[in-house]
Amino acid sequence: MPSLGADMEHGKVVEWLVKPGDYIHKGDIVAAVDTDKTVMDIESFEEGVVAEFLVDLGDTVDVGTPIARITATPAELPTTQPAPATQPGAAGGPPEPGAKVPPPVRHLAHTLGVDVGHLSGSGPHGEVTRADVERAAPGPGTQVPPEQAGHPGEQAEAPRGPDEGRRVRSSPLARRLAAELGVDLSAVPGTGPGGAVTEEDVLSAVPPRGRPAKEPGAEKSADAPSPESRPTAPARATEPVPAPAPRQERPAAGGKAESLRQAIGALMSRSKKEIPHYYLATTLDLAAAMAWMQAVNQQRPVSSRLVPSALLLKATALAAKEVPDMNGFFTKGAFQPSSAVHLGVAVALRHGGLVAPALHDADTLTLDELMDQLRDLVARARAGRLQRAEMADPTITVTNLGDLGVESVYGVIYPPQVAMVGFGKILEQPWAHNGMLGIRHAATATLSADHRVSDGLRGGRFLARIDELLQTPEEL
Amino acid sequence: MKTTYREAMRAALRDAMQRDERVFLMGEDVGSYGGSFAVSLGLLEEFGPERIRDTPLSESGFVGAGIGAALGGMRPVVEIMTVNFSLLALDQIINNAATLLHMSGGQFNVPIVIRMTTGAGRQLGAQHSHSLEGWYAHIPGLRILAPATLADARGMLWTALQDPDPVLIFEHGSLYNVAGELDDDAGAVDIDKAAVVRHGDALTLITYGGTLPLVLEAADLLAAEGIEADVVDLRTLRPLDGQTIMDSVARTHRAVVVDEGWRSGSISAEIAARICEQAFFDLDAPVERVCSLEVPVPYAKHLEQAALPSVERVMAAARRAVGTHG
Amino acid sequence: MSTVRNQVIRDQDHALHLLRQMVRVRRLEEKCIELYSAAKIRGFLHVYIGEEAVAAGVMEALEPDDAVVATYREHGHALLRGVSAGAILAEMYGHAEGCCRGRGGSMHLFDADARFYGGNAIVAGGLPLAVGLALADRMAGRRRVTVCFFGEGAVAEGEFHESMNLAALWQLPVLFCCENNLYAMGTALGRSESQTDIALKAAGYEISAWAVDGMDVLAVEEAARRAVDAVRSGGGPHFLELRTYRFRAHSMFDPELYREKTEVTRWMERDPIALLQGTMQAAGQLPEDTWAGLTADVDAEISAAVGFAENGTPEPVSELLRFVYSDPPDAGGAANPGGAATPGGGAGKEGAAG
Amino acid sequence: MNQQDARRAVETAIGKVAPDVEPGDLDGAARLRQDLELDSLDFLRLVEVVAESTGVDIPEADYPAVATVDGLVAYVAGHG
Repeated sequence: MPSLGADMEHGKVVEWLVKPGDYIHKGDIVAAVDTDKTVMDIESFEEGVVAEFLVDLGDTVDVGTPIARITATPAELPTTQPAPATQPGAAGGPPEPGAKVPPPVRHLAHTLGVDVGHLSGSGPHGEVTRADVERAAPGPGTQVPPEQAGHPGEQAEAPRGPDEGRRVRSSPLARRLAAELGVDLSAVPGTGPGGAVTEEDVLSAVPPRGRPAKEPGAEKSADAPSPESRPTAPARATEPVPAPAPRQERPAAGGKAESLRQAIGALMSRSKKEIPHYYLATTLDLAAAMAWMQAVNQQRPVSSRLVPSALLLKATALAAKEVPDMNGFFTKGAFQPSSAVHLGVAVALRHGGLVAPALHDADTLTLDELMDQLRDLVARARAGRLQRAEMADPTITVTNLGDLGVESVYGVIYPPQVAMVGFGKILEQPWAHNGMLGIRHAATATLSADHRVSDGLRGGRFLARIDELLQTPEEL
Repeated sequence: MKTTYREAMRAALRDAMQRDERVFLMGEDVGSYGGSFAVSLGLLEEFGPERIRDTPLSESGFVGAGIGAALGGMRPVVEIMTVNFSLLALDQIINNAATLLHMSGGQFNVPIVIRMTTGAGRQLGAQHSHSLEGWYAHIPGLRILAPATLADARGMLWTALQDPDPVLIFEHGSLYNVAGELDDDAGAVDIDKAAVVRHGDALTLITYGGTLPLVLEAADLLAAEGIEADVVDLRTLRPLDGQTIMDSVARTHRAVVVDEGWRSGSISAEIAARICEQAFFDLDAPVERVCSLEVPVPYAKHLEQAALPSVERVMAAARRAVGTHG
Repeated sequence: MSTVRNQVIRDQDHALHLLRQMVRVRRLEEKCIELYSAAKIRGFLHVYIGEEAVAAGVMEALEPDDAVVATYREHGHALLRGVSAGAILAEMYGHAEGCCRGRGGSMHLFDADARFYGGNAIVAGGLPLAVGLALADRMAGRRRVTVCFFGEGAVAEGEFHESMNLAALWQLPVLFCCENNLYAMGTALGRSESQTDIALKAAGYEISAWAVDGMDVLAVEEAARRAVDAVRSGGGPHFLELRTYRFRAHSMFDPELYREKTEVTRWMERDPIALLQGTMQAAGQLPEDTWAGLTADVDAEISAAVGFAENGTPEPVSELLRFVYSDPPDAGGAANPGGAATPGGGAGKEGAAG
Repeated sequence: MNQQDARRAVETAIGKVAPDVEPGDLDGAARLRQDLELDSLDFLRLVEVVAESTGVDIPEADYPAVATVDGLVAYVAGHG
């Protein structure tokens, strides 16, 4: 479905101008599409035989959705079933987390203070409707403030009369002085406009001993904060650290988590069907790594401490760079190695479900950069705010279930990737080293790899390389 | 030496054209007629018709041509007779002059100066009495100047001509005849800063261009009532010199903005907003604004004066700001 | 397939060059449509398919440091004036490698080296600029020409009248090229102009003008050479009405309800590329492998340009406020001159948009 | 720092890192890693929040002592 205009989000095929089996050339008109504004002819940019239609007449689909399949030669007529979704969240695949919210509804939600991110829409395709937003709006009391139209010709709106009770009317300066001088504003008679308490009123309410000397002439009020530190806005608490998005209760049925579950299920079963997995495991000697990390962490503030998985991820990324058979995509029957290492990190979502967004160019990141990006990525993954690129292009993925006490995990490869590394729990293991028995930190590392692309020798080489890299943690 | 605002501006033009042969003046009746406000009187005889170029009544055409000439390496000074006629050239000013540098990714800047007369108070009726400099101050890519004093009338033009980007100079019609003293060697002045032209601690009076004289008069009358006012002459409306404004308000805790534009969406609205954003905790009273009443400027003198900012309205606002016991 | 007047083409290499230029524009525009449908290009897109002979012919008559002012349908003019296809596509991708660093887009292509004063998206907005550029040349005594392209729709704008009058009044070295493609978006010429003979309008300003078959690149080139030489030698402004036709919609989102499909197919029979091909083949100047080689070269150029655009990088948002004002002469990156951190930004605490 | 303040600080810190956990019914013996499903990044975040709110810095060596809610509360009370 071509994009025919910047504001076109979806379209509906209303007429096919070709039929399966037809041979079409670049530029031929193949269908008529109804957009929100008008019906337009659309042309093909491909040449070949129309194999089959992928949408029915009248189906409204998003821009970019494949609507017909064209194969190179007439010989390849349709045998395989419709093109499966390639990646969770990829265009055309199952609906992305976060239901669709048309602009006017988003605007209404904004005015009513409703966070649409967590609304499940009752409209077509899970689209959020006005009714959904109104139902979710907090308490009846908050009606939308009427737009104060400046009354034409009205020269100066009369300041509102004093509102009795509750709030003491006072100037900002008076409030600040009262706070600084410990004066209770409500006890101060106001002589300002509308009975507001002014600086003068506060000063006269302070017993002489406490009043700051008021030098004559251009006195820079000593107690006022120096101009440089003049807050640009009423002093706000520093931005609170963004806690992970407020959580829904565990959704009973349907809703976003459910569709995510289905998407992962479909992907895993397809992976198992198509990819001939082979599995390897080894024990990583983490003595050097853990010692180095704990030493480094001691001289660091809490906020920049490292966690073991940062070292494991960096070692994996470096190893993937050196063993290209592990890093890339297997598509259209062939393996394309990737020059870049985009390391997918499996993140378990709080209320169930799993996503594996990518740390881009992980092999080039310093440990500190990797640490920062990891924390940001995990936070955004859990808040459902991942960008499409991060979801779409990891070249190899790592799953780390060590925290939950699992010793070894054999992952299922995420198509179209060709390898999945699993790290288990870091334990203190008995260890024989040139005849002496000792206790050492260690963990099991596993590899699931695609036998169409690599074999045990390359896989073993890859795992061994991870272990070697971890022996010199300072170089990670 | 004794001179007037008009002669100071003429001296600025002559000085610029003598120092840089790329500079030329273009506009309606700037040549043989000597300028509709007689600013360019005598320059045609001195510099000739190529550089003192009368134009047909084609504001969009000759303003666009000025922009093209600036692109072509000249330093044009385009005179639009009054801001009222500049409405016919808005597209060239906003969509070309102000925007070409950014659209072209930094390749083409437009070193043009556009001068126009502005303001009311001379019974010229609604179509000839607009004050729209506040509009132009809304446009990123333009610099907006409002010379109110003889020194600025003499000194702003040369600095503006050195600026690689478009500069609009608004000259209030009632200032041309203002006479006063000016140093013989008066020359280029800065065009980035506002100026505190009177000192006082009771409140800050903020204004620019044609309303400066009446604000100074109001300040003197207020002093007689024991209210000493700081008076800030903005000089530039874009960029606004926030530092000077905030320093003064931090000291006086009260502000009155005087602006001949209509109140809604005027430059005074922008200034009041910034004071509330940046000096909120220094305010001891709401920011007051004295603007033109929101009515097409009437012809009859008593009606026109009632519509425009006046000394009395400035004093009333000042008293409100300072509080009744003032 | 009718051929261009069957006059023997004097110089085969030159004819091949003209053919190549037109095919370059055609392939670039076809690729733009494809990229637009794939949502790689956004905003408005106006393609030049069908009018290639006009740009190809006129550009042949120009010197390197002449100036060109065009409209929002300017991909072809930019390409043939020397802006690389890669820089054009990268610009439409909104990338930093674009000729305007992603700030202009399809409708605002500019290039200082080629003195290409760009896409102007306000109809007739470019005419006064061209007059001004010519005024500067005249005042500085330079023998340069400024060519100004615009559609017949611009003729209805006041700025057309004002610019033509100024150019004639001051005898400025500007060549006005009106690309009359019969439709101003959806309004046929007959429904917008009382006098539809555009060249005749120019006579009203004492500007010499000719109407030219805008589908015949050789005719366009010949007329353009004559006009440019006259302008360059002080003959004052000149005017060409190039009668041409656009085979595609006004822009990407135009269902073309305002014209008959038969009219389009009738004009396509005089496709400027096919016309020149026919003439050269009739004169035995276009063997099959030459044509194949030419199209292969052009396809390679276009796919390289797509690669260049695809690998482009987004302009960093930290550069957003650059070029609102010129960088001050000393500091490289400071966003703007003057004390205030950002003009209109007041004390430096918040950006201009703050 | 007394036991009661320490408990309140720990509960708010846990609330920030794992908002889905009801502070009210936090069982003292609950293990932070396994029962509250805090992974290594969450745990680091918890240590950071506790350090910010109470000034008590928990070195890695002491992580085992703060494996449970009560363990953490006691540690904070002891070092507050």
